[in-house]
Amino acid sequence: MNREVVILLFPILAAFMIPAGTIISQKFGRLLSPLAYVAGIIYCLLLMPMIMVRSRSVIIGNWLPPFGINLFFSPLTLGLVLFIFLLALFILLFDLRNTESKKGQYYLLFNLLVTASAGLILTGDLFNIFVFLEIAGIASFSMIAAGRSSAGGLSAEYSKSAEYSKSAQSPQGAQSPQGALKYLIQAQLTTLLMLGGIALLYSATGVLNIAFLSSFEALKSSFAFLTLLLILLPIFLESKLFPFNSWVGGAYQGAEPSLAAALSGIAGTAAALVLARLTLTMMGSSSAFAAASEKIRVLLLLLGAASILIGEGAAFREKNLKKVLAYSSIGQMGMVVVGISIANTDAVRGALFLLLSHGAAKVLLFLTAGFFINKAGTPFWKDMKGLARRMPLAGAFFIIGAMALMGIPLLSGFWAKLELIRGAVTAGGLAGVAVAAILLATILEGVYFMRIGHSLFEEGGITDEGGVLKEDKIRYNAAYLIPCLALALSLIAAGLFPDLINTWLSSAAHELLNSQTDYTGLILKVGGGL
Amino acid sequence: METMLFILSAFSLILTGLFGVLTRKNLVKILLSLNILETGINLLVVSLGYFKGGKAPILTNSVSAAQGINFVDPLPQALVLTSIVIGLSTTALALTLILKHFRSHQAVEFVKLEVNE
Amino acid sequence: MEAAIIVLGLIMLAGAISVLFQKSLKNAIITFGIVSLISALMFTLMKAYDVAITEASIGALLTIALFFWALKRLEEDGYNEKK
Amino acid sequence: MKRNEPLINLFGLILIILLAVLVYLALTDSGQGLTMLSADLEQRVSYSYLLKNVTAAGQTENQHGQAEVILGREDYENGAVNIVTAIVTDYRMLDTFGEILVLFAASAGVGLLMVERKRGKAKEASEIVKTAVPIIILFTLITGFYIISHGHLTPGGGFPGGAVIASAFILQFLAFQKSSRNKVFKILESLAGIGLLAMGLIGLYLEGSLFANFLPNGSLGATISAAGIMIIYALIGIKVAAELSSISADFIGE
Repeated sequence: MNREVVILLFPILAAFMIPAGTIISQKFGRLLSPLAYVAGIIYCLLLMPMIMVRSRSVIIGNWLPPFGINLFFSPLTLGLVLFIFLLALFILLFDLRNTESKKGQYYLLFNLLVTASAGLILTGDLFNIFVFLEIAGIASFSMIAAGRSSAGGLSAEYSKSAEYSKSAQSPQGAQSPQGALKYLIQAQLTTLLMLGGIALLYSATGVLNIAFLSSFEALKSSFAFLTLLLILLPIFLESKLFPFNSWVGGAYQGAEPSLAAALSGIAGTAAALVLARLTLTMMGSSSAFAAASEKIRVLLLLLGAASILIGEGAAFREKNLKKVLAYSSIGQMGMVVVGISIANTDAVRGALFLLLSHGAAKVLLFLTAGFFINKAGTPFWKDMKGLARRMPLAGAFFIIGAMALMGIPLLSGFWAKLELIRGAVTAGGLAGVAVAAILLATILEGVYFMRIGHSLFEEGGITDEGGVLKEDKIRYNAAYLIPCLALALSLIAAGLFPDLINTWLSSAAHELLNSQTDYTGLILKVGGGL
Repeated sequence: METMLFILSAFSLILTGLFGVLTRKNLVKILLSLNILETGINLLVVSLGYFKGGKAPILTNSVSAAQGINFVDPLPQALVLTSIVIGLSTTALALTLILKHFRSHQAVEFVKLEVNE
Repeated sequence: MEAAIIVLGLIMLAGAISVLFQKSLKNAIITFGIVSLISALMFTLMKAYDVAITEASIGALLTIALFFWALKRLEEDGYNEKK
Repeated sequence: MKRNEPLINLFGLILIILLAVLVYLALTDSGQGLTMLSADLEQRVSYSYLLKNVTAAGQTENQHGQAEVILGREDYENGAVNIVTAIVTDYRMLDTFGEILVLFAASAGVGLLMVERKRGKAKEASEIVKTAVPIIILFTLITGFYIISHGHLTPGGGFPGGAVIASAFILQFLAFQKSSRNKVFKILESLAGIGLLAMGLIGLYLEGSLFANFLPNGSLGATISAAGIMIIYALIGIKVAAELSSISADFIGE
């Protein structure tokens, strides 16, 4: 029985039930979706002991690879699916109380986004990656464009206030379709080119399965480089790598905080894993792409280092709190990409650790930022003076998330960056550039998060003007507290006891770096071969 | 030779579409260029499965006795079926976004938005 | 066969280029429809009948219809091509 | 912001020519190794689809020791004569399922985002249209069902068939300006989707993997054969028709 595959079906079933369900009640989607993830998480935990012992290639339709499509369940993939399901549950819990008017279709699309991300993590087939990328893309464009205003998730008071009508008159008030359109055009362009690359690769080898492709005889150097570049383009875009990240600002500004959290935490994690799967498992130890893999690695390293600096630099200058977080995402994903491109055990362990740490911290930060924006009625952090004084717990969450991103000792980001830098130093050579970029980025992050934190805890400020923040408005609700508390505690726990996920990290890095024994071998043994 | 001609015409469409996406500023034109690019990619994918003298991949009495050698490759065709439907979905969504964009900015071009404040 | 491919390919290329440079959106959409239909013809030449049917019904017909409905709505909202 | 059109065009042209040259060089490189089109049909996975010997069940050999497929023989892999259909609905069903999710997402997205129509109702259709349209709709529907139900034998199947059925509904919108059927479409969307999942799960329960074919294949080439594929294509057709109709209804407006 290949019953591991059921894990993908929980969110799909929820999505399928929503169109009919919304006829009964508009709340149907909002209430049903969290249940799907609770079920999914329980199922994940049930599978975990078995998968930790032995990875499994799960087939669809009883056709063995390379003839059919396979999903690969290993500690790495199942762990990441569990991670994104947890993040999805937290985000939905946050939405449960903090949004009044989201339609049923929004939750349908959210479920499809999570499904596609989980599918991207699990699948072992190139064309399947293309299909899942398209699902994730269409779901995210729609949800971004559905954002209610540029600030996203603003309170009712603010939308009536003078400041809002001023900004609504300037084009900024309704800019969400523009951000989504830019994202759509770029994403569509690159995914179409990816399809061309996949077809070229198929015409050279006759298979679409990643494991089979990697064990093929050698491709011509220039041909391999061309197809790999075409195939990697949309993944560069999704992981916000340097020349492909011009959509980030507009899209994240348009998105509501909970959606921004999902894009950064869930879709970003999936994109990074696909990048690792293609560049490490498919190109890594294989003969097929041997001629081009070195060039691609150098390209990745340089682009990663560039996006670290550009992302953190943009975040440094930004005044809109959500965009600060979005730009810092570019930098953090750059670090993950650098770790993947260096491809030694330490660097890959660091990259995976950073991926988890960044995902959790970003969701925490976006949810808290949404909370702040909602209370303060403004998207700009300079106008939030003294907000954290009135709400010390939320302020503490923000500081914990920011410190985890920076890599302050005793928080998860520290160990991640440490291992990453250790790996880069071991590799030597060009990786030195990456070390410099990471260190510089850490300083930049420190400065801008310090400024924001200082502003949040400053005396006076927002409470004095206009009375926007009434006494009864600062009460927390459980929908905000439970997810954020869980995320903050897990960041601290991973920082204090990094050994907790050591076993997982080791086996995950081992799988990515030793594809012959841990990935390709398993699938080839099950599949018949040509 | 025939395959090469098919591939060549596919590439010419792909490059035209790419040119359009890069240089047009009317959003509807950009979307049309993307559709041209998509048509080109679809042609490329199918032409990579074309073999000269190949038959349509449908088993009939006259061909099933032979060993199935002179068929064209059915797999790229299946992939293109998927790609066409995906193209329609994106086009529909993009047009909806363009309509929404026009409502808020009275323009079918990207407008330069004022930076914060 | 070769001649047919060359002629169809050239017509498609000319159509595609004229889509980009036409002033009127309506004409551009119609030209794109023609390009799409010729590509369906190309698919039949490549013995991809399934693809040809799908391209004709979904890729050409429905896509063009969507473009026209959207253009009509744009005009209702005050979009003017001559401006 | 002023744009210099000719300059941008020239720049784009140079860039495109550069790209074309680079791609040409990459594809015609004289180095060692595999390159575009270096896999013949025999070396591709499709060869086994065409011979229906992926699992070697029901396969026969002729006197030369080569695999042979005979029309009318029972219980070949999935019973579909049209190999493209066999790939779409069986060998690579997960892709098709994903494709349905894409269309599903697009229809939800269009429904979520479509702006209200400003102008009032369009003018009534004339009497002639009102009498002619139901007849046309009937024929369109019959064609659609034919295309869907013969997907395993002839070109066509769930997607074009669904589009044809949707075009019947579009005609109906255009002629009578009614889109009150939206609720029906939503329920159909949900039911067809859940039906597809149920097909997959029954396959998982009975045959041990998601979307495995658990129904008899019938004899190759018969009208009623390839039972699993027929049911899957029917469900896909319903779902596609419902989604395309609701997208169109959103575009046409009230």
